[in-house]
Amino acid sequence: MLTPELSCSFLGMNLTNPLVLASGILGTSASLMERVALSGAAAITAKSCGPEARAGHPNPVTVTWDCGVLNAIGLTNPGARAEVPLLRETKQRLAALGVPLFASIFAPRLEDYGEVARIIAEAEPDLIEVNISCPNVASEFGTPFSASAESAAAVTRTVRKAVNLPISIKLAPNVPEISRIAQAVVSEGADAITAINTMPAMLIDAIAAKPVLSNRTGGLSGPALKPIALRCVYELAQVVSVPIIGTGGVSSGKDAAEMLMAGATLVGIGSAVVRNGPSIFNRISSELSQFMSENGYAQLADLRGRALP
Amino acid sequence: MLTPELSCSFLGMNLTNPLVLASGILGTSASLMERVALSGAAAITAKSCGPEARAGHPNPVTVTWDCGVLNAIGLTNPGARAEVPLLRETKQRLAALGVPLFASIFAPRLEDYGEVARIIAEAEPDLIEVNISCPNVASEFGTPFSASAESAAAVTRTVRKAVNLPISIKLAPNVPEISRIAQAVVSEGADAITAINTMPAMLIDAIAAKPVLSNRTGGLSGPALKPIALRCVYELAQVVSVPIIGTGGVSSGKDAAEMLMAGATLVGIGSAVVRNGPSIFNRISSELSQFMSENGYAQLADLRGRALP
Amino acid sequence: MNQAGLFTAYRIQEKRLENAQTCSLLLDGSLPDALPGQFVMAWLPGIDERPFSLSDNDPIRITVADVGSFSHALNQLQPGDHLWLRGPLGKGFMPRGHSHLLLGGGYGAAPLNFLAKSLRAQGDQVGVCLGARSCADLLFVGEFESLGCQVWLATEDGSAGKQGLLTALLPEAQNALKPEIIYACGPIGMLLAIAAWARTAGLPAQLSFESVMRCGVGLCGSCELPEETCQQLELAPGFLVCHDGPVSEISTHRSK
Amino acid sequence: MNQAGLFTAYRIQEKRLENAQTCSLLLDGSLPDALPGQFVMAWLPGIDERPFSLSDNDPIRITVADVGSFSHALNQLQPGDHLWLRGPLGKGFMPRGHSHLLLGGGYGAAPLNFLAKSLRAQGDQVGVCLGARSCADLLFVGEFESLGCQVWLATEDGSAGKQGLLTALLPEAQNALKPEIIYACGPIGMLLAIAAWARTAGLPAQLSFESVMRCGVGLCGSCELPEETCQQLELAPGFLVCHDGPVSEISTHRSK
Ligand SMILES: Cc1cc2nc3c(=O)[nH]c(=O)nc-3n(C[C@H](O)[C@H](O)[C@H](O)COP(=O)(O)OP(=O)(O)OC[C@H]3O[C@@H](n4cnc5c(N)ncnc54)[C@H](O)[C@@H]3O)c2cc1C
Ligand SMILES: Cc1cc2nc3c(=O)[nH]c(=O)nc-3n(C[C@H](O)[C@H](O)[C@H](O)COP(=O)(O)OP(=O)(O)OC[C@H]3O[C@@H](n4cnc5c(N)ncnc54)[C@H](O)[C@@H]3O)c2cc1C
Ligand SMILES: Cc1cc2nc3c(=O)[nH]c(=O)nc-3n(C[C@H](O)[C@H](O)[C@H](O)COP(=O)(O)O)c2cc1C
Ligand SMILES: Cc1cc2nc3c(=O)[nH]c(=O)nc-3n(C[C@H](O)[C@H](O)[C@H](O)COP(=O)(O)O)c2cc1C
Ligand code: FES
Ligand code: FES
Repeated sequence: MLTPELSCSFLGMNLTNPLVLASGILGTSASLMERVALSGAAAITAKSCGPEARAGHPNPVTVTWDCGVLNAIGLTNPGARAEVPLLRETKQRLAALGVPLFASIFAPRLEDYGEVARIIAEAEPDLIEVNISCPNVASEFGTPFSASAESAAAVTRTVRKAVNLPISIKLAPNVPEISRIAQAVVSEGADAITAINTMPAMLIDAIAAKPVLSNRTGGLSGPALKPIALRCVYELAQVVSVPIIGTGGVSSGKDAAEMLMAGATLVGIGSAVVRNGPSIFNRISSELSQFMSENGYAQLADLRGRALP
Repeated sequence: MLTPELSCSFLGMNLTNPLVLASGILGTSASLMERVALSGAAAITAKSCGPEARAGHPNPVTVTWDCGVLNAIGLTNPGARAEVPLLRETKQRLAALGVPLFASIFAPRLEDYGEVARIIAEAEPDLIEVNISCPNVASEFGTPFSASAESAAAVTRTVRKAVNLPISIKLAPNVPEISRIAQAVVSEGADAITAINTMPAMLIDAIAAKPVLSNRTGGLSGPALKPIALRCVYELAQVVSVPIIGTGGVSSGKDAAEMLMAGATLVGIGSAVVRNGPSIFNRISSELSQFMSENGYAQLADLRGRALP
Repeated sequence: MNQAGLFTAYRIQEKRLENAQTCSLLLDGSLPDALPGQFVMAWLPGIDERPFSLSDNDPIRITVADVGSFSHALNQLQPGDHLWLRGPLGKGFMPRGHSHLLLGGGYGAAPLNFLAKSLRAQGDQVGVCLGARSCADLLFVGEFESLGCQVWLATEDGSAGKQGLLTALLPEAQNALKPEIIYACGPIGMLLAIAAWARTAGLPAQLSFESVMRCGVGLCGSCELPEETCQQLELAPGFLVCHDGPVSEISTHRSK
Repeated sequence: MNQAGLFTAYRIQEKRLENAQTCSLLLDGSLPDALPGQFVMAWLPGIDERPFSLSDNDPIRITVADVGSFSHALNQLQPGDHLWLRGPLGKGFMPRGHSHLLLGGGYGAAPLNFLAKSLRAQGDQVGVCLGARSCADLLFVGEFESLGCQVWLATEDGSAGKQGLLTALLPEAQNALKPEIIYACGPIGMLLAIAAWARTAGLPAQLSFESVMRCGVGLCGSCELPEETCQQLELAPGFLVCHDGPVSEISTHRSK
């Protein structure tokens, strides 16, 4: 059996495989991000950071079950200024491994996005992912910018003006037409799309008669999100030409293959580290490699978009 | 232990328990709907019907797994005219059991909703549920009316004008702010809200390198939808005063209790019939009864909205 | 994780021509928990998906009569090709006693082959009556015989066995075998005739039904048996072939 | 369905005062698969959620020192009250050999109680060194003794056992017990001292760490041990207490 080629290029970067650590999972320190890179992630996305430091929500912030993960961490971060040295250190360590670093930013107000992007750009990440879709701060920030093509485009324009680095806009699943939103951000200069963020959800403990998370609502990820993510990526791949970081519920090589077939260029992975730990990246890439050789795919390009009409 | 009271009233109707058969599940014939009523459903929603007969999508139309069901039946129905005698016959049989019948209607164009409602009203169902949120006909009908408060309100106005029967508007989860849409339809005279319909999703078969459903995309229901449905109902219950038929992923008495605690007046059940069959209704109601007595709830009113802030 | 409701891709290991218009596809996997009488939904991407009885479970085997578009596509498959299945689905046969009479019309013989194999494996006495249009349409005659079943044949044109319908074989088979129970699979007309006979003979009867299947898991309602059929067979109304069946035991107490 | 990541509501069966500021809560359920050293996330709706080591698994038991807001709330609970847990989480102790030395500082004795019980159940030799501020702060002394463990005590004020820190007990315990391996739980300072001693003594050592926990399942990164700590203990950087720990064996080959 041929040994397939897993390496791929993304916005001019060369990755050893298509697997990216999704934002918010273990992206809080240089040592952790280095560990995930050493565990087989070909690119690393840092935890989202905003204009000011945030402690995040009180516990409980996460519950997990076979069908997924529900979380409302609440964008815990040290604030953009403090994030810069952390990202610089991380970038240095990852560079030694040939692994690109994606920063991730958010902001409560449109104006802040430019400023946060400008600060973070000082750390020279390989890409800035713009999180306009965190479902867990709506009570503080109001409706996410991912809600409409107009607001999503406005954020993109602001960040595009602020920095010359490649930017990817991270979209939310709870919209009627995700492709309209993607077209709007691409027309404002987004270099890539990350799809998708978590789906707003809630679990209630019947005995407590209360929501389980302290934030009440949270974001659904993991296996339950996979069919939603595949559908979003499948729709986006038909209307935008920029690369897509397909993210949601991928926990096996077969899942990754399906995400690529739906049109993703890279595959984001987050919740799958539960129970498996960072080593899940090595496992998924070897499973993907095995799937490709068993089914006669020599390279990722042969998989990409294969399920599209 | 006290034996709790499961009966409840809904828009003036008296139900023996809060469990309703959701639209599209076994709602295709008088004999099937009678069977489900005999199996413990306190109200029955018929399969959605539209202006013309539809064969629906070719197979495969459904796949199921532990986390849920993905379906794209494609609104198979005989058309409103042919539906009337079917509903009449059903209503007669259900009346004998003291079980109300909810009709369900859809239409490709705004204008058609009034006409379909008028025709269906001839069968004198106890309520007309207005399905503006089927995700499986977008390729034919375009974006569902559930996508915006404006279009949802327009449909509500049309149906409200057309019939004097109680109407419930069935909302979709893939919107940024379901509560805005609910407020809009209530202000146009909706007597109730049904939340939620399935979440647009897709499964891809990696070996076939194709979407599994013939319609490519489908609607996600079952366990994976439960946290999304709970969150939607929880948000709606805080902004509308009309009763909510909370629907999505309920498959146990505890699930039903959680849905009531989120603010639902009735609990819709569909996917849970997979593997269990219609008898799941009897099981869920007895589980709910047991949960209530174990936790000291004498009646449904004591549960309802209990998880709200 | 219950995978029965998702498709699994198998490869065709062997293709057997059972008769002029029917082939068996033997796959590179088994369904250890499957019961005779249960079915699978077979999918060919881009073509269609239809229910088929398991004619064996180890290896998985389905037997397909080329009667139309999808069954024709299945008959075109060759060893090495992929075939996608979800299942096993539905309720299978529930054997009782130690002397069994199996009645198969057309490809209705398919699930009976699986059933006969498992009954013979436990040393039970098995008789099989097969009916078809003509000799060339009969299925599994050799296999039933090599399993050690007593076999009776009926063809409409008399080209093999008794001339006429399968039901014509029943008295003889009953006398020879003294069965404690009968199992039947075939066209609805045949099933109704067998039910009537079983009542007069006072024999318990398990029938395998067909209908149009879509979801295959009890959601869509498309496989419901007509109400009249349910009445004729004294089945509770709203019978779902995919969930309550395909196999169901009908009451055959001498009610008439 | 893996439920370990969702909350289960238990009722408190029994509340035991272990010392002036510490109580054990015994619940109306068991966690048969839980290993000594594993922890649970304990939740009181509307209050907070924190990690606690299992001090026993059948019935479930946690032992809580009243040091702050949440632990105080737990100490107020009474039999019949509900307590919500998710878990067991993390990696527990991995016993080796047949002679074991357990070292507990403060409520670090909690997981050691569970460990000693299971080691004694298989007839192994178990010694326990306990350290605390004063006599009144010691935990489980009686239980360890009634399990048949050899117990050494150290208190900072000398009100019980040797005056000083737990580490002062190590040479004596080693001579008396000749342990093949040591297990320790307590404040980080104590763990570092024990690690250094284990290296010189050339004894394998399994340490149970603490840190701020949020997700408890290896997602959020908040429980990462400081990089310096990892260096001092020769642990791979990026050590997650909830996923790689709480318990981890450190390399104690005589490197220095
Ligand atoms: C529970 C169950 C088990 C089944 N098991 C088997 C099996 O083991 N082997 C098998 O070959 N089929 C079996 N079938 C039937 C199978 O699912 C298809 O209906 C059949 O293959 C015809 O599909 P088609 O697309 O080829 O024909 P279609 O295109 O649907 O029909 C083409 C022509 O064939 C006729 N036709 C359709 N279905 C049948 C039929 N069942 N018998 C005779 N003529 C028919 C039609 O009337 C039409 O004239 C089973 C059906 C069910 C519900
Ligand atoms: C894996 C793990 C296992 C644990 N097992 C146990 C256990 O078995 N029993 C137990 O009682 N606790 C245990 N803890 C600690 C527990 O999770 C809480 O941190 C502790 O109960 C304090 O929480 P609090 O809200 O009461 O105090 P806080 O309000 O958080 O703090 C109040 C005061 O107490 C001090 N304080 C906080 N934590 C500690 C501590 N751990 N020791 C001493 N002082 C502290 C703070 O510095 C502060 O001054 C464990 C922690 C981890 C990570
Ligand atoms: C615990 C947790 C924290 C997350 N934090 C962030 C975040 O800070 N920024 C962001 O853009 N996405 C965040 N996400 C969303 C993930 O990046 C990802 O989009 C989502 O979880 C779907 O992927 P998965 O199913 O592989 O986890 C978070 C997800 C989880 C589970
Ligand atoms: C097979 C199937 C068919 C459905 N058909 C309809 C329909 O015709 N009209 C409608 O309003 N909802 C339809 N739905 C959605 C359900 O009514 C319900 O809103 C959804 O499945 C969530 O509930 P559940 O998780 O209990 O299934 C269908 C769902 C399924 C699974
Ligand atoms: S095929 Fe859908 S209910 Fe039987
Ligand atoms: S507590 Fe979140 S990673 Fe350990």
